Amino acid sequence: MALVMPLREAVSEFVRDGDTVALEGFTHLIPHAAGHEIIRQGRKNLTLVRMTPDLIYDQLIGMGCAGKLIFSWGGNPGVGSLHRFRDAIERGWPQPLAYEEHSHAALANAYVAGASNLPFALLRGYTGSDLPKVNPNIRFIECPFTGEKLAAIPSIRPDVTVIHAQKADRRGNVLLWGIVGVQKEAVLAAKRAIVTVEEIVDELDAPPNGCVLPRWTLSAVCHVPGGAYPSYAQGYSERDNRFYQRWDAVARSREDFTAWMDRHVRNTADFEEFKRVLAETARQEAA
Amino acid sequence: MALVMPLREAVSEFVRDGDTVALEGFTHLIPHAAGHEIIRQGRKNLTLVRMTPDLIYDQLIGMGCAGKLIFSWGGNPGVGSLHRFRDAIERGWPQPLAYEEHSHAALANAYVAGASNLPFALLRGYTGSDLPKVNPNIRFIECPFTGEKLAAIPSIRPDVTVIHAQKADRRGNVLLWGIVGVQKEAVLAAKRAIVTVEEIVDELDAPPNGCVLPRWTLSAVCHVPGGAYPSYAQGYSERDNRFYQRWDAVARSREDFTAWMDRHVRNTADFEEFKRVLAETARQEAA
Amino acid sequence: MNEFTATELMTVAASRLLKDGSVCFVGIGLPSTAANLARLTHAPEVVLIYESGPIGAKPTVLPLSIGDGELALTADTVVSTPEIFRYWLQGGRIDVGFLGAAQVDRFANINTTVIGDYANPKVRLPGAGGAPEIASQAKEVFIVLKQSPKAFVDRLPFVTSAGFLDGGDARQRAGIPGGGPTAVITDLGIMTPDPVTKELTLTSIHPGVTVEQVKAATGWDLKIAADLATTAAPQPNELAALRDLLARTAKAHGQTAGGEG
Amino acid sequence: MNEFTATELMTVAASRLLKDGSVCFVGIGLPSTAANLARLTHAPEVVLIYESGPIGAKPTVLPLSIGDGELALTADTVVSTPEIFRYWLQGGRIDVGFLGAAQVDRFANINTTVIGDYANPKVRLPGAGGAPEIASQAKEVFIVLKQSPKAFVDRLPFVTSAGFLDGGDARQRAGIPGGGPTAVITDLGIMTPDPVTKELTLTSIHPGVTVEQVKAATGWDLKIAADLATTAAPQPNELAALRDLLARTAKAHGQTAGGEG
Repeated sequence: MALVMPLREAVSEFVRDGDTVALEGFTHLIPHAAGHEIIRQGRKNLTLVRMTPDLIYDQLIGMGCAGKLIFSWGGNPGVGSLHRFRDAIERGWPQPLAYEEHSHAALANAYVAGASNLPFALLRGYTGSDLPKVNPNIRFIECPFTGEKLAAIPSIRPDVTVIHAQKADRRGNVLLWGIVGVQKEAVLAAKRAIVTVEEIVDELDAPPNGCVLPRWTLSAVCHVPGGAYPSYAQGYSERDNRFYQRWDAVARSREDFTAWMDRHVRNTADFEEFKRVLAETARQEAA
Repeated sequence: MALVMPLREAVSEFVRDGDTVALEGFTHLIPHAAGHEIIRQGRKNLTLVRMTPDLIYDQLIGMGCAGKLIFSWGGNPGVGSLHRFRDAIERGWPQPLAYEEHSHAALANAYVAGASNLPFALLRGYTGSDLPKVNPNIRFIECPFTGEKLAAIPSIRPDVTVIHAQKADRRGNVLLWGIVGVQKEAVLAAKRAIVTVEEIVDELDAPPNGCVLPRWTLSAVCHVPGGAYPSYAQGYSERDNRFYQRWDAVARSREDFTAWMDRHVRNTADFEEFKRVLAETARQEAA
Repeated sequence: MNEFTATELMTVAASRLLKDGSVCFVGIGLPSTAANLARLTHAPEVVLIYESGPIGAKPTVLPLSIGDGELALTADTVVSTPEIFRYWLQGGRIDVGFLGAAQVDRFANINTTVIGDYANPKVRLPGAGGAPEIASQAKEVFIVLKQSPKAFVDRLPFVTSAGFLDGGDARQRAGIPGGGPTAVITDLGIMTPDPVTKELTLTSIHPGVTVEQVKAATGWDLKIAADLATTAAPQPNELAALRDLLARTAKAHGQTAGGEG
Repeated sequence: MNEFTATELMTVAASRLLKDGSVCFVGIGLPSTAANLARLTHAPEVVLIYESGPIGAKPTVLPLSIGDGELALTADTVVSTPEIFRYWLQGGRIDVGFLGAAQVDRFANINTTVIGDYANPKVRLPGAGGAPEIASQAKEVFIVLKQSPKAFVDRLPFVTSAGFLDGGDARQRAGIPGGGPTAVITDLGIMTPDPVTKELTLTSIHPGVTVEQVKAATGWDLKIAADLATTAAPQPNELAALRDLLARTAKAHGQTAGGEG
């Protein structure tokens, strides 16, 4: 089992057309490089799951990779709308996008339930909200002791979860820290898991009770420094807030979006080349 | 709010007759000193909750503090029976002890449910076991999506939880590490919480994502170095395995037990004096 | 009176409502600005919790996203997102939920989901995020947004997060645990729910604003309190703290504000 | 043949069943000794998980309790006890549950609760601990205990943890996910469930032990496999590793064995 492998091989081997795929990361550690590789390899009809679909999901949706989206907040953080997400929902471009919508609390619990091998998540939730009226996967059950009514949603069990983390050791054990979001749960809820990491080290040096994913819970570990860009990896990089702002203009029209994706993602070989071409674009814009 | 206070005051103020009390700690960080103080102050009719009732519960039960026990494994780890626990259950001494018995998985989930303000815990559990036949608080519900049968038990909501931890800062924020068991959940599930700590420091220096209990979740923080003895605090002390072995002889007869408790706990003022008298006993036995 | 902007006044007015020592679940953007201003002025012991995981965050500059590293680095601890929603919010440990909104109605219900029909949206908004459970489980809720007829609507196309539903005791009857919105703070004034009907009532108007202006910016016939107060103008120390905070933020990020994600 | 004890043989025989690379949920005492012996001999990549929280523990000396510091210090990480039971055991990530027992019956059901009537116990045993869910959720289960008529009983007073219940497909019909016990290892031999009836059958007898001895130590009419094997005697390297481990443990603790708590 060659756990540590190039990202291209990992996506080729472990992400399949029609899969339910969760790329998780809560602002921090969003696996952009892996998302690009899924686009490059032209995956189709994916059910994408993510609490906060952001730029990488805008790209996956706009490039026609997604048939369905399960989410709880879809926007460009601090900037505004996700134009490709909206275009897909409002006008069915490039193809209709089915979607199942939840609250953060519910989706976070649904990942926990998935990691716990439970068929559903139980929460006090959705009281007074219209969401249960439009989502048949929000149901209510009674406590067998008190009779209280509680919300239930199906657990999330991705075919494959993809995350970005700070470190792996040479054997493939992974450590992440800081804002860890739902990544551990998303990995443990999935059948397969790919982790891109900032660096591969001899010793993890995990702090006591640190967030470690043992190698035997993972399908592939890929060394992709900066692979969260324009998101960030605490201790390694800063979030590129300007990229998030620029994305608003790039994604506003179908044509600009497609041209940008062709140039920066489809016609680049990997994340290294993406970063080189992006730097070139920045120099041209500044000129 | 004087959060940092002597243990005697904390027990006096926050542990009341008839309370449901959880003293938690999974081998590591068992709050023995606090348990002794509850005995010294003569609390009665407590409902004691603990996954692994061990020596400190043997002492509380034998001294007549407990009316009921909720537990999942009651023994002297690595040694054998808890004689006072057995005497109470088998022969009703010093008074009958009601008990509600679960599995570890169920009780751990019940603390999680309590911390989550849910009325019950949901788990795949108890299949094929006779425990549901003797415990009416084990029920089964159906998944509203798949129809699967899952176990449910009431959440644990102690009136007061007591734990031992490694460090607090001067404001009362607490850090523990190593084998953290269910302590965080037990504290967050409770109305009130007392934490004894090895040391009080200027800065917690918690590792990223460390197990921290913010001061505003606690009722009292008490400086009791070694307060887990004969259990241990990683980084501060070792478990006294010999004490666990000696306890077997001490607790075997009602008379020896009572004499030992009088000498070492009831007639000592505090944990410091307990340790002094215990050392004296050891010298006498060695002589 | 013109030495501050309407947004500054709104932010200061919102920040003042936050009591020292309270535990506040903070949305990004205006709520985060107001909550941090409170922390830097009258409420140094306020505890700020962000849904991404930081507990007790004390950012020097405002976060642009809900998951900025600054929040993690300055927090007492950082827990997982599931833990935030399970142990801390649902656990009943939040005194104040501090929310923004795209639209509110007269009973302080919130829409952040859609304009138009859900299945055929005219404008698809980002969605619920953490708001439904913050709105239902925090002991009280502050809502901060700019006032306009598009934002203050007679009838919401979609109730994302519950205020007082149809008013009166509808919220209680629906079994919603938290106390609900106690203030809606805008650039024009402060609205609080009527103790009985729970209808939002203008109880404080910002200096220099007329009642007619507020009514014109509201999509229903807004109730005005008989004893309508005038919001105290921002004090020099409040303004200085706010401007310093925003200047530090702009310098650090080259950008202001922020959203979820 | 007498250069090893029956307990040594039992421990070695149990340790051999653990495949390299498997993920093993370890009970304290004999299971922990056998699992660590496996790790120190033929299965260096075995992953040991203890219910107190350590994942990937590699103790140099045996733990006396389920929560020894040595387990935490040598583990890949230490998680909370709820997480162990929720994400790791119930999550379906355990290949082998390695259990001890006070009593077993012919279908490898386990009693650790009570001798006599539950409400009026003759002997109150410690109780379930983690065993009911380990027994039901691990992909397979090994049980290790000394064989005697008191331990191998025709009818359990209480089924704490399920083996094959009444035999045949009873376990499957009860909806229990894991595969159930695949071996009961004692100081006399190894019993494995019949593929169809699931009744424990003596399939390997330890060197120097007679079938009559095993039958006499069993409280029911024990089935004997037609092709009864003889357990291979411990190899010198196995014995040396076991004795070193126990010597290190005794030196460190002044004590052997261990239990939950």
